[in-house]
Amino acid sequence: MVNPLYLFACSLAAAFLLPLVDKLGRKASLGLAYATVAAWGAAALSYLWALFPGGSPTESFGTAGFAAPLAIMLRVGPEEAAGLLAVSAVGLLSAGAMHRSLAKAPIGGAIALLMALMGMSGIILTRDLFNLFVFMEISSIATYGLIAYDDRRAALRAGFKYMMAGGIASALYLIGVIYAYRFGGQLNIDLAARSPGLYGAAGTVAAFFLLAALLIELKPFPANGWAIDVYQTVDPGLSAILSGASATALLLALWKIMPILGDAQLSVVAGSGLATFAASNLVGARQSNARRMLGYSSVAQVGLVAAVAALTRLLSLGDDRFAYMVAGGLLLNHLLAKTGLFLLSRALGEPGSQAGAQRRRERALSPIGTAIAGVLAVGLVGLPPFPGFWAKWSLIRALAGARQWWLIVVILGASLVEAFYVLRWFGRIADMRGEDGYAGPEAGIAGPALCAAALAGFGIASGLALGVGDPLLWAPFAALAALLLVDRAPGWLKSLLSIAAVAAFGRLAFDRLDGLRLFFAVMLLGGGAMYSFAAMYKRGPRRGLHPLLSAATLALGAILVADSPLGFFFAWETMTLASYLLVLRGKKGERAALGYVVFGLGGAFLLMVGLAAIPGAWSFRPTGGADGWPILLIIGGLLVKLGALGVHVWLPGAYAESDDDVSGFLSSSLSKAGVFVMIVALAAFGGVVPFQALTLRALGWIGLATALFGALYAIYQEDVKKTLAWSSMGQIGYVILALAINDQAGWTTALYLALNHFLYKSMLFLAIAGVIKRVGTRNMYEMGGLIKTMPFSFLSVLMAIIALSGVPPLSGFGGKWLLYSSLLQKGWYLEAAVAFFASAVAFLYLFRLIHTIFLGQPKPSQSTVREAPLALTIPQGFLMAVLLAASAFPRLMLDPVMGVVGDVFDPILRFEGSTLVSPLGYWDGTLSMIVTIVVFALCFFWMLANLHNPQPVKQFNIVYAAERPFKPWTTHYAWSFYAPYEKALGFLTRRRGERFWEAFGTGVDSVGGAIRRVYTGNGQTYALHVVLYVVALYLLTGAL
Amino acid sequence: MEPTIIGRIGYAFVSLFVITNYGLLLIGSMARISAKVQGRVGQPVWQPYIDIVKSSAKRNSIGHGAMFYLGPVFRLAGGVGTYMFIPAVFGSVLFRNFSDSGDLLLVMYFIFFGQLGMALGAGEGGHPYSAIGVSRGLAQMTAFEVPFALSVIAVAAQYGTLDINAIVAAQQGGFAHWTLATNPLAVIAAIVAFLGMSGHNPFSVVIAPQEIPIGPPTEYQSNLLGMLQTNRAIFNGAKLVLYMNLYFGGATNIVAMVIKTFLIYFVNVFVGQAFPRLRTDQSIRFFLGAPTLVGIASVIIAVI
Amino acid sequence: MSVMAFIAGINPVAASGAVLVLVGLWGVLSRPNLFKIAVAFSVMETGVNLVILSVGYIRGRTAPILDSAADARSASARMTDPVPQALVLTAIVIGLAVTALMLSYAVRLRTGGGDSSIESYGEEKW
Amino acid sequence: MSEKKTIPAPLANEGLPPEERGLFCDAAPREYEPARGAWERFLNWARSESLWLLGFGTGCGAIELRPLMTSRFDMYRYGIQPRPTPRQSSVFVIGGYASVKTLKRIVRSYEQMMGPKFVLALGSCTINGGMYWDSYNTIKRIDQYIPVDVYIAGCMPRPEALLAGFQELKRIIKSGGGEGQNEYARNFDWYKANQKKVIKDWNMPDYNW
Amino acid sequence: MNELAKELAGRYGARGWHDIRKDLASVEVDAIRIRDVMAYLRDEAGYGHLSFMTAIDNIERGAFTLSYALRDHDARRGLIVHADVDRAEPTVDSIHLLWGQAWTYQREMREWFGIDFPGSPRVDEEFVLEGWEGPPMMRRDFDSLAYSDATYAERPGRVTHDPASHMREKLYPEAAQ
Repeated sequence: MVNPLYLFACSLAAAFLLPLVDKLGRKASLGLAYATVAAWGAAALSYLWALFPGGSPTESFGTAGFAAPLAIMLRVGPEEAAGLLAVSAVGLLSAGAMHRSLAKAPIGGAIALLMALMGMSGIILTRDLFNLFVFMEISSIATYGLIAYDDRRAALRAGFKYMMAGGIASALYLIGVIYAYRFGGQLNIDLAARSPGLYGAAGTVAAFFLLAALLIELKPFPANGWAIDVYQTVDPGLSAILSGASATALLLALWKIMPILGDAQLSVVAGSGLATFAASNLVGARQSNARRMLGYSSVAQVGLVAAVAALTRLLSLGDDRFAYMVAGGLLLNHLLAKTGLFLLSRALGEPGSQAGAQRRRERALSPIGTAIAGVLAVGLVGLPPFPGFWAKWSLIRALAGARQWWLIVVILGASLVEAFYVLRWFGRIADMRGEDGYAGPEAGIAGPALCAAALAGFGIASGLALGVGDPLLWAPFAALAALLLVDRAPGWLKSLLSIAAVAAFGRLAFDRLDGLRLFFAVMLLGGGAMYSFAAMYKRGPRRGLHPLLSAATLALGAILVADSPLGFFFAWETMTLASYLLVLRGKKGERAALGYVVFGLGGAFLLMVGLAAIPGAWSFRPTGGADGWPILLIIGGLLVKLGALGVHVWLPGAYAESDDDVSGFLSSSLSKAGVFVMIVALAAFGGVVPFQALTLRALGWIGLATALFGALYAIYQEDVKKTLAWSSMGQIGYVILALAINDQAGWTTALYLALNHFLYKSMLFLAIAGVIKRVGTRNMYEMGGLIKTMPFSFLSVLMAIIALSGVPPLSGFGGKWLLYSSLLQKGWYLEAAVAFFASAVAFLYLFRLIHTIFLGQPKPSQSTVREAPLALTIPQGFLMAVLLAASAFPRLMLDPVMGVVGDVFDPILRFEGSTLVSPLGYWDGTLSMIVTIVVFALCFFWMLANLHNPQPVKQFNIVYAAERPFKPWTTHYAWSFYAPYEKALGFLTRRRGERFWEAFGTGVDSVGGAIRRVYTGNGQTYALHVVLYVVALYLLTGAL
Repeated sequence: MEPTIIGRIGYAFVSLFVITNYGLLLIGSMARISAKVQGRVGQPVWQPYIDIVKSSAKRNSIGHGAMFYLGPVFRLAGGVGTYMFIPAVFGSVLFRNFSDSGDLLLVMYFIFFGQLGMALGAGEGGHPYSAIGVSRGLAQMTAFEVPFALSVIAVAAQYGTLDINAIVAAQQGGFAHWTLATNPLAVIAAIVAFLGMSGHNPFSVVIAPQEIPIGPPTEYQSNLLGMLQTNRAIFNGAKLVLYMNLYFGGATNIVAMVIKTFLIYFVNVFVGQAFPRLRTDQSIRFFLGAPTLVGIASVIIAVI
Repeated sequence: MSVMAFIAGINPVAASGAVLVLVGLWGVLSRPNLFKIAVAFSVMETGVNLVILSVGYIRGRTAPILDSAADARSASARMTDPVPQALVLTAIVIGLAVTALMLSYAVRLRTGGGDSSIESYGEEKW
Repeated sequence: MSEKKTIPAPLANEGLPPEERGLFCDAAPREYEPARGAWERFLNWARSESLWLLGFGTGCGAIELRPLMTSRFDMYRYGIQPRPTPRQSSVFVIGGYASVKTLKRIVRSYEQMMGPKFVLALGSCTINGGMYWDSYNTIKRIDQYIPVDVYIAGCMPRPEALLAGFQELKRIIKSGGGEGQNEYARNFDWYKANQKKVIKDWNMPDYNW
Repeated sequence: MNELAKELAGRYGARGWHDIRKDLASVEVDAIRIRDVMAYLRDEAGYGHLSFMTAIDNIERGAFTLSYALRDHDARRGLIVHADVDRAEPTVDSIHLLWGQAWTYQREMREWFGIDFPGSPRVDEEFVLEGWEGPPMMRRDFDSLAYSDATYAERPGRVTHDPASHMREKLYPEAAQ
């Protein structure tokens, strides 16, 4: 191993040489500086190389060949090596980003940069308390210099505040050092840790001072206003260094002194870290200035890492490996994502200092830039496959193991807030992109790109390290990457590739799919393939659509084949991620996507805690004796995903604002994933649910309320996609209700309903996609009379709504029959009545849908529209055929369903020939189909035979109270179609759910708003915060 | 003796013929009863026949499109089909129809078949009044289905079956076994719902002749109108038979059927003559109020 | 222990250091003038340095210089602890650097047309 | 059942602006051959016994329809009942004087009725203008504009007179004389010319299907 | 009353104050000053309500006489303002900005008498007539009978009687002779 002293010497020498070399030209001098930083990196790599594979022990180097206590010791262990690498990598990336400014500014800038990085490296390496102080001061002073190097006024302002806080911290640290020396007799940390003097009352105080100083340097809430001002105002490159490298170094310093801290102090570290994480995220949610927001996020993440490090020791969550994995993973995630984002924020333009005013000044990013921003933002919030995801999983699992539920709540709650604002920011960036604009990537995108790549690489590595090695689980990302590579190819080619990918996945996964999984695979994978085909209906490459669609489809498949809790959760979050991006791709998808992903993540967090709390959860064989209540969390999480009433607010927006074909995919395929997991979970744990009867009944009522209110909301919509979205919600409500019945009849119903919903909702969405494409509007009242021009779509919608409303003889009636039969059989009479009401209400919106679009008065401007494209009509034709076959021969659909359910329950329903018999009644689908067809045919011929001199007339040939109509658009009764209904029952649908969540959001927001009043912008106030923070910390330490 | 399939079809036609004529005469006689209430002589009992002949004999007609023509076909098929799925006379092979296709749920949902088709056909007529009428009709339908559904659930809970034949069988043995006697609340809820279902006053806002010229069928004429009139007879008959089966002990012979259905319908007309018309929102609120509570009470009674 | 004994037990150097630290802190927190803040930090540092020295000082011993007063063998018994003094030297240097930077910041803020009161530099907030 | 004849040429619909012509049917009315023999007599009997009149009071005479409908005179017993839409009606009762403005609506409603259709003109005004003989905007005889089957004189005629008129109409229908629709189609150009002579702002198709 | 009469006379040259009843009077003004008078009456004199306005064809004077009926609901009194406008060139200022409902009356008078009210909303649209092409039909020089004979087909054989002589003839045939 290289003695790190040489590196320090090297850095110092380079710093002294720089002014000289600068005479040769700025290129040469900067080259020297970069080379020095790179040398650190190379050395760090060589350390890692030496340490990891061979497992060679940690090596220590003493100054001047002595050993402690006579010399200052430098230690190179795995965390040091990794930290050094991080510092130099971030340093290099930032230097690259700052290159232009460095070249313009005096050479002192480069020197300061070099010294700052050296100082941070020193912080990482040294094992000497006072030396630590020196390095901290070196890096601080260099940073002060760097802040001012490119002459930003705002940075000067912030820098002064920074100095004030830094000055207090260093005074505290010095006092701490000297008393640690006084009582411990040692300056070397390792020796001091063994000295008993440090554990007396006075020694504790000394340690406290050290700790307080380090914590202040780590920018804890609320003593961190100065830091955030700095993040906001300085060169983004420097922000990256501060947020990435400096935080890494200081966290390692904290890690270093942890051995000398007592439990109370560790608790304080954990508490302060968590408080910082929570509060900073809350405040961050209020920010509209990107860099300030990133600053809050940085502070929050660092707080979380510190807290995790402390908790690991405090609660004995795991060994060092665990700490590396979780704290290191979180830190790595933060480091890469934040560095990339800060560097990227340069490409967004210089924001003004006042929040709010800068939004207009932000520039749109190129598609590549947007993609990189996406990777970084998604990585930051801890979605797969990035390191944060794995770290969070391990952390929650460990905390659940230690039964620290409150900590879980705080961490996940704050994470959700962070996800909210980070993704809000990303959504805004994504929303600014031009439609299929081919702008080249921005200058300086390489740094963020490298960060993104590293993030992905480390993520994959962490995943593999945690044992998620199943290639099928990674298939979504493979498909995403592969299709992104050919993103410029024509759409049809990508569609075919997507279908091929799905087919290949299906082939590979086939052996692992049992009856239930095969049943869902038809809907999930088959649906995905179908929508990939339908995606051809719009011309052009439709950039980004196919990769995401096929990733989402494969993620659904991965959910089916996952065989471990982590594997499942990985697939689940992958699906959330892909579908979030799909929604975001929609024209006005920004807001909707945000709601979608925040609720999706919230649900996923519930799911995660539930999974973590049940040991061996994903075996999904009925387990006895386990705690039952986590299953409630799992059910709760799934209800969010299914859009149950109360947590449905994301649903209409997401389904309505995504692309028209994507909406269909979300509604008809993706929603079934939740159903699948619900079935699996109930199958495994249905027996151990606490208060089983009550819980299931409550679940049933939730489903029922979802069904009813979904339908009620749907009838008032003017937007056809909103109508369908609410309708989807309602239909899923029936599925939940049927599942809650929890016997053979109920589950048969649920599966049958799910499959049927897939069929007819696909038909509806596909047909409506064609209509929207042809008429160019989503408002139903702007359509009308399209039956003349789009008869096939009409037929498709007609069959779909007959099926959906459950009118015999189409297969939808089977669902209704099954539902009522099983409800009555179970004795849920009131539920049956409400379900009946809900299904009657469904009639309203269905008729409105078909009437206002296809019937009534055509608009003259739409008199020449053509039938929908073949890419849409072919799948519809196929679905129609399936629907008809399933209607005439219900056994085609019910036999497999009952086969699946038969494994779990004793039979209640059975077939006698073509008659389905329940204990209460019977239904012969085939016979009723025949009777209906015969009767219909007879009536039809009667009508034909009796028709006298029919005269086809035009749209205005109507009896109009002896007047004539003048405008088709006012003659078409479409707007506010159910006004009387709203008058009578509108009070039921005043958007209480939305209002609740809005109030909740406002509440959270105003907490953030209240908290951020702390940050007055006055340096002295900040200094006072620091002082008060220390005092509070002291009191707390004493109290604990 | 189980008849052959040909035989069953033949029986079905006979049964249909009977119910058609009965339904027409019922409408005619009810119109005459209404006239008596108003102090008039009233139209001849056979007037519905003449009207249908006249409508069908119109020399020309207009059509707004394929669905416009199919609307009455759906409507008539819905009426006939509904009747076909109900056993009209208990124990009679002749009037068994095709009730082995499904139970009560099939009938309840098949009622929608004709209404949906008719609404679609009327929609293609392009007349705003049609759409307004349908809007009102559907809105009102959702409301009166609630007490009806509750009362059906009460019946199903009480007899432990959804099979109409079984429900009738359970009521045999005299008046005391009728649902009317065993669960009068269910009958009340159902009868109130029937008022809405048949569109008589006070729930006639759907067709409101002076306001939205008879609503959905406003563009229908000639033989299409004739089909609608025919359906009115059959569909009414079917619903009455269903009610009789569920609540009034069914019928073991055709005479009992005629008497019972006549009386059920009479209640309906009687109320219609005595009340003014409600607005849509009023009738929705009405149905979801007291009748629904009565329905819930009937379910509770049935369960206890 | 009587009050007097307590007072006598106080290390006067450390006490004056502490006082200076507090004075400096008070200056930092209450004087809005940028230059006065810099001065206050200097005062605070001086106080800290005194505290450090107080730890190394042992009554009745000589300065830790190897000369006639103390040779190498008896050094540990007769000299004060040299480590804090070494530390103080470093701390003074660092403090000097920080003070210099602070003053240069203040000057640049002033020359940029700004106020010399810190209260007028609160543009970044919330 | 009537045989299909040669289909007349479509109408020009010159009263409509070009962009509206596509919204209205432009077929010309045709004559429809009656059925033959006893069957037609049976149908005519049915038509005469089921007179549905258009509930459209075009003038002050419509007030006489109210006692006719209600218990005093009870027209239902003769198979007469009101219908709210011309599509379903077979008798058009012109309720007295017809101003030019009303005439336009009368023509439109008449043309929207399905054949066979009958017109019963009520009151002197429909015969020769009656008291509006010198009015600047009241037409003086309705049969210039649509074919009339029965006139009922009087100002006002009593409901009894109306009943007598209906009986006369029934007689005419039963005798096969109620062919106003075919007459209208046969003399369509003449009727249309008369109508257009008085209706100056002709903003509807030439035949309102 | 007389104060108002004096005021009007002094300000606008109004003349011919005439007390029809205790609570109703009429006055004549020049048509050219009608808007000023109306504004004064509404805002100063308390006549807040325009009950109606109409016109009379005084063909003998060669003038249309416009009548504006105003009402002061607080004082329970009414005032009718007459203004003559030249029959050959009938143009009057519109008062629809004073009373919103006035434009309907003005539209009516435009159609029936041909009096123009420049600036009044929709004043040139049809009011009660549809497709009327003749002269304004309420002018007294419009011959309704001639127009009717020329336009509407007549049923031959119609006889017209003077009701008085006809009834006399019927009831007292001997006296008639």
